[in-house]
Amino acid sequence: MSSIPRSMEAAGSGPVAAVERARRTQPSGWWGAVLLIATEATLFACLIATYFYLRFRTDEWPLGGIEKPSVTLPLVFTAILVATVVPMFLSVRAAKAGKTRSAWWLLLLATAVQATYLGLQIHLMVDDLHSFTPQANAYGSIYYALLGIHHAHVAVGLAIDAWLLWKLARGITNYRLIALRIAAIYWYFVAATAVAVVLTQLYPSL
Amino acid sequence: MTVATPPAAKARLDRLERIWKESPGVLGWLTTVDHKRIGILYFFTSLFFFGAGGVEALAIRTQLIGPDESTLSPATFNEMMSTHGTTMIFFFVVPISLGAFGNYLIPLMIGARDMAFPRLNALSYWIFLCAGTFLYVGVFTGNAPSAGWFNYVPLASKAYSPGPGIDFYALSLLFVGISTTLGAINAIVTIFKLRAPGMSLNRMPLFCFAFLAVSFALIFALPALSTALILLELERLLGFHFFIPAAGGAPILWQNLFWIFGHPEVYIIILPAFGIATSIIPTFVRRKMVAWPLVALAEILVAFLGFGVWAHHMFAVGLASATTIYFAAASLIIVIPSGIQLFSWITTIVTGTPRFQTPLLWIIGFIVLFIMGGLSGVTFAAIPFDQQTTDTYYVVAHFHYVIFGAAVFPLLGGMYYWFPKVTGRMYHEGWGKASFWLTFIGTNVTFFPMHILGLDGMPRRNYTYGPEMGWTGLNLIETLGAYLLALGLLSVFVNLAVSLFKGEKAGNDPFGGDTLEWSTTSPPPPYNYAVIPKVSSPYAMWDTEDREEDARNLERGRKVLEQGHETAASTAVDAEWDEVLDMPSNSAWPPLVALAMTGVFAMVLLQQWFAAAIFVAVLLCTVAGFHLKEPEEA
Amino acid sequence: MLGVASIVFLGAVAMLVVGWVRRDRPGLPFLGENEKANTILVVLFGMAIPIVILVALFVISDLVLLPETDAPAAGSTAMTITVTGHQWFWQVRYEGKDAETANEIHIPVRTPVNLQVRSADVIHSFWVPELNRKIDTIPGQTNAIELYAERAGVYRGQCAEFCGLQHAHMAFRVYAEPKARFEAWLANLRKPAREPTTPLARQGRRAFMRDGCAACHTISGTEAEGTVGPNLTHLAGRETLAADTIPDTPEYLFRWIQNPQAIKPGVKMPGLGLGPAKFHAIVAYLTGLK
Amino acid sequence: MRIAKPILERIPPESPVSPVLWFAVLGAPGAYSVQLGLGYWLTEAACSPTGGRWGISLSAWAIVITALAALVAVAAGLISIWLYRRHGDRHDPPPAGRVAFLAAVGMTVSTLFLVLILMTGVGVVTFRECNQS
Repeated sequence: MSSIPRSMEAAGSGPVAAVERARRTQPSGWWGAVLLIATEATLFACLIATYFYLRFRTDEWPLGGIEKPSVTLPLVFTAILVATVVPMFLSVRAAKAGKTRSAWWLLLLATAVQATYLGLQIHLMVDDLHSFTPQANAYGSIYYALLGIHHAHVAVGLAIDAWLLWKLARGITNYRLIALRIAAIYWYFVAATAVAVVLTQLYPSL
Repeated sequence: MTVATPPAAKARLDRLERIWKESPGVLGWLTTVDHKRIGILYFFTSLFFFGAGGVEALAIRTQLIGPDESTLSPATFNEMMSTHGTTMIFFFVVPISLGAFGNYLIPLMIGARDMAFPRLNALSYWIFLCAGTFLYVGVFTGNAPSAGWFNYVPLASKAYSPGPGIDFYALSLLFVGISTTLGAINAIVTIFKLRAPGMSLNRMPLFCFAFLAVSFALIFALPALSTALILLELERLLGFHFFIPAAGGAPILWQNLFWIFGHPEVYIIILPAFGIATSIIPTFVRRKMVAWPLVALAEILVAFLGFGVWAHHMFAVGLASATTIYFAAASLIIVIPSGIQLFSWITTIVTGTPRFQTPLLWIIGFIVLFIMGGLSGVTFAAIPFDQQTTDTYYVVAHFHYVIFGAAVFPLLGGMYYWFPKVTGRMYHEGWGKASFWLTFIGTNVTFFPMHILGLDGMPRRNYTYGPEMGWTGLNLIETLGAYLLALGLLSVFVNLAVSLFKGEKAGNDPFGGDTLEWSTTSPPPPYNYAVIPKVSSPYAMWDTEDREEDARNLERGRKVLEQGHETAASTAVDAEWDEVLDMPSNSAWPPLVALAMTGVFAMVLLQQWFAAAIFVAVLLCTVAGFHLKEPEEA
Repeated sequence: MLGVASIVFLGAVAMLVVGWVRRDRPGLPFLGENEKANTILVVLFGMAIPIVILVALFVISDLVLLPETDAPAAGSTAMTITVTGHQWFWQVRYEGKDAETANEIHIPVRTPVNLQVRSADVIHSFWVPELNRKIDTIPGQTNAIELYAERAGVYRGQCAEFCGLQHAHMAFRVYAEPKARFEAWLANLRKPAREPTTPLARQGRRAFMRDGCAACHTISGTEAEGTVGPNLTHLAGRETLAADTIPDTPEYLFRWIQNPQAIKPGVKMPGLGLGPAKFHAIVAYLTGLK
Repeated sequence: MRIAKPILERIPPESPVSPVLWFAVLGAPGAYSVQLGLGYWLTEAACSPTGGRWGISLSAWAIVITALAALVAVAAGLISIWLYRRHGDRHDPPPAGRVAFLAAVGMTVSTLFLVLILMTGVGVVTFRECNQS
C-alpha cells in the first residue's frame, strides 16, 4: 500500500490481484462503464415512460382487444436471468483473489444461463407475434419495442461474455480483470432492466 | 522551460519525443489517438459544417429579403431551414465545443497526457464525420429533411413526409448521438481520473467544470432524443405506431421526448461558452474570478435545472395548467445560476485591470448578447406571454442571441485566445478587433429586428410574407445584417488562416494565462507535459513555485513517466495519485468501426435488412479488432 | 416586464463601462479591493435580487394572469365553434347550427365564444394575436379557448405551428360584428347554396359537378360533397381565397382555379386543365354563391 | 510474468468522502427531482381518460410532496451550514478545503431549490385540476 503501481503492466494472477488491492478508487474503465450504463438506463426510462404515456392516453389497455399478457412464464424467465448475477459476482471475486480458473468456469456458467434465457425469451416473443403484431396498434408497438431493445442488450452482453471467455482462457491481466468487472456491472444492469421491463409489460395483468 | 535546457532534461525530452511519435503523413492522421490531433480534426470538420449551415442561413435570409420573393421554392426553403438548424446544433456547435475545444484543452488544463480513452476518442471523431456525411449525402441527393429541426410528428410521419429526407435526419442524428455520447463519457472519465495529482475538485479550472456539466447533461439528455428517433424510425420503416392517434399513438409524445432532450441541449450548447469565458476573463483581467465556488456551482446547476424545463416549449399544446406550472417555475429559477455567473464575470472585469485585447472583446460581446438573450428568455416563463410569442420571430431572435451570440462568440474568442497555443503563432490584433466589431454589429443588425417582427406577429418558418403585413423594412435590414455578419465571420477565419503562416512566433505564454496549458510549448508536444505537473490551486499557471518545481523535477527525473505511453491516474474527488496508466498508441480500428457503422445505418435507410445484418456482423468484427491489442502488449 | 429588462440590461452594460473606465485600477469604485464585498455583490445581484423579481413575475404572470386564458368551462358560453386545421386552410363549423365555412370566423361582439380546435392532418396552431393566445390543433385531441372581441372589427389570424409547404399561406380572418349583423350572416350561412341564375353559371355548375371539383369540395344543396377542400357553399360571401392568400374577386378566382400551383405552390388543389371557357363558367357559378 | 513496478511513494490515504456531505449537496436537488417527476406523472395519470376512476386528488398530493421535499431541502441546507462552520476556508488543502467548498455549494443549492420547491407547490395547488390553460 505504499507505492503507486504501473497497473497496466500487471499480468498473471498474483500481480493482478496485488494491483487490484492497491487501487484506492475505481479504474477509468469502471467509470466509463458506469456512465455508459447511466445513459442506457435513461434510454430504458424513456421507453418505459413512453409505455405509460401511451397508456394514459386511453381508457382501454391493452388496446384493440389484445389479451392481457400471461404472468407466470415471463416472471420465471426473469428470475432465471436475475439469478445469473450470482455467478457473475462470484466470478469477479474469484478473479480478484487470483483464482482465474474458477473465475472462467463461473463466467461460463453465467453465459450458458444467459444464452438460455435469450433463447426462451425469443421463443416466447415469437409466440406473442402469433396473437398480435407490433403493427396492430400503439400497445403492440411499445410492447415489442421494449422487448426487442431489451433482447438487444442481452445479446450484446453475450458477445462480451464470449470475448471474455476467450481472453481469460489465455490468462489474466489487469486489463482483462477490469473487463470482467465491467461485464459484471453490465449484467447487473441488464438484470435490473429485465425486471423493470417485465413489470411494465405485465402491468395490465397485475 | 525551453530556455537553456540542461542536458539531463534534454535527454528525457528526446526520449519522450521518441516514445510518443506517431506515424507521419495521412496515415498518421487516420490512425491518430492524440487528443490534440483529434481536436484539430474535429475543428476543421465542424467548421466545414458551420460553413454549410451558414450558406443555408444566407439562402434563407435572401429569400426573406422582400415580400413575395421567389429565390427559393417553398420546398427548398423548408429544407434549408430544417438543415440549417440541424447542422448548426448537431454538427457544428456541439462537436466544435466538446470535440475541438474540449478535446484539445481538457487534458492540457488538468495536466494529463491524453484523454482517458484515446482510441474511443478517435472513434467519436470518425463516427461524427461519417454521420455528418450521411446527412449531407441526403441533402445533396435532394433528400434533405424538411420538417424543421425539431421535426414534429405527424408532419414528419410517413403520411406527410413520404420521402427519405426524414430518415436521413433521424438516422444521422442517432448516428451522431453515439459519437457525442462516447465523447461525453470520455470527457467525464478524463476529468475524474486523469487530473494531475493535487488537483482536487476545488482546484479544478472552471473550464473543466463547464465541460463536466455539459458531458453529464449529454449523457442524460441524448437517450431521450435517441428514444424519440428510434420510435420514429420504427414507425416510418416498419409500420409501428407511436404517434398516430388513430392507432392509439400520441403526437405530443414526440414533443415530450424531443424537448426532454432539446432543452438540456440548449444549455449543452451554451455551457462550453461559459467555460471559455471563465478561462479568458481571468487572463486578460489579471485577477482570479470573483465568487469562484459559486461560478463552479452555477455551471453544474444550469445543466441540472435544464432537465426541469422542457415543457415550456409546449405551452401552446393544451397541457393541464398543473403541468405547465412545474415548468414555468423551473424556467424562472434557472435564471439564477446564469445571474450568478453574469455578475461574477462583470464584477471580475470591474475589479480587475482588464486589457481589452481581441479575446476579451469577444467575451464582452458575449456578455452583452447573453444578457439580451437571457432577458428575452425569461419572458417565456411567463406562460401568457409565451403563448403569444412562441413560434414567432421573437423566439428566433431570442435563441439566436443565445445560441449564436452567447454560444458562438466565446468559441470565436477562444479561437483567438488559443490560436497561439495550438499553432505557435500570434493572430493579427488589429484585424482581430475589426473582425469582432464587424461580427458584433452584424449579429445585432440581423437578430435585433426579429424581436420587433415577432411581437408584431410574424410567425417563424414562413417562406414568405405579403407586402401588406408591413414587415418589409425590418426584413430587408435583417438580410443586410446577415451579409455583414457573414463578412465578419469570414474576416475571423481569414485573419487566422493568414496568421497561421505569417504570424509572429508566440512563445509559451503570450497572454499571461492562468491555467496549465500555458506552461508547455506552443504547439504542445505529443506528450503535453514532460513532468506530471504539480497543482495547488485552480490558477496553476500563476503558482510560480509549482512551475519551478516541475522544471527541477524534469532535471532530476521525478514524475516524468518515460517508460511508455504513460500518464498518471488519480482518485476522483481529491486527486491523489493512484496509479500509472499505459495509454494506447496509433490504431486503424476507430475509422474502420465507424465505416462499418455507416454501412449499418445506410442499409437501414435503404431498408436492405439482410445487408444491414451483414454490416452488423462486420461491425462486431471491427469492434473485436478494436479490442484485440491490450495495453500491456503495446 | 420590458421596463425591468431594460434596467437590468442597461445596469449590466453600465458596469462593463465602469470596468473599461477603471481598466488600470484594481478593485471596486468606493469599496476598493475587498474580496468579500465582491462576493456579496455577486450574491446580491446574481441571486437575491433576481429571486425577488422572478417570484414576483411568477405570481403575476403565472398565478394571477394565466387563468384569463383558461379554456372556457363546458356550457359556459352561448355559442361553440369548431375550427379544424387542414393543410392549408381552416374549416369552421358552428356547432348545433348546421353551418360551415372556411378561413373566416364571424362572431358577435362582446360575446364569449367557446372555440374548439382540432386537426385533420398535422399539427397547426390557431392564433389571433389581438384576441387570445395561441392554441395548437393536435390530431386526436380537441383543445379549447375562448374567443372574445371587445370591439367590432376584422382581426387577422394565422397558423403559428410549422405545418409543411404552405404554412406561410394559412391565414384567416375573424369578423367581430354587432349581434344583429352576425345573426343575419349566420342565417344566410345556414341556407343551402343559391341556384345559378345565368346560363353561363348553370354551365359552370355542371362543369363543377362533373369535371372534378366536387370530389374535394362541398356545396350544400348540391351533389358536391367532397371533404378534402374548403366548403364553398357561400364562397362569394368571403373576402379572400386560399386561406387569406389572394382577394376573392372574379379575376383572382379565375387565376386561382386555372393554376392554383402558381399562386400557392404545393397546395393540394390541382390545376384541372379544363380550358378557359369552362373556367369562366365555373367562376360565374362560384361568384353567385353569396 | 511481469510485475507491476512501483515508481513513487504513496501519500497516506485520507478520510473517505462522507455521505453526510453529499446529502448536504444533493439533498435539495434530489427532493426537487422527485417532486417534479412524481408531480408530472400524477398529473398525467389523474388527467388521463381513465383518471376519474382512480380518484387522484392533485392538490392533496401536491401539498404532501411539497412539504416533504421542502423538509429535505431545509435539512440539507442546515447540514451545509453546520459543515461550513466546522471546516474552515475553501482555500485549505483537501480534504478540508474541498469540504468547505462543497458545503458552500450545499448552502446555495438548498436555498435555491427550497424557493423552487415552494413556488412549484403553491402554483400547483392554486389551479383547478386538469384544466387547460
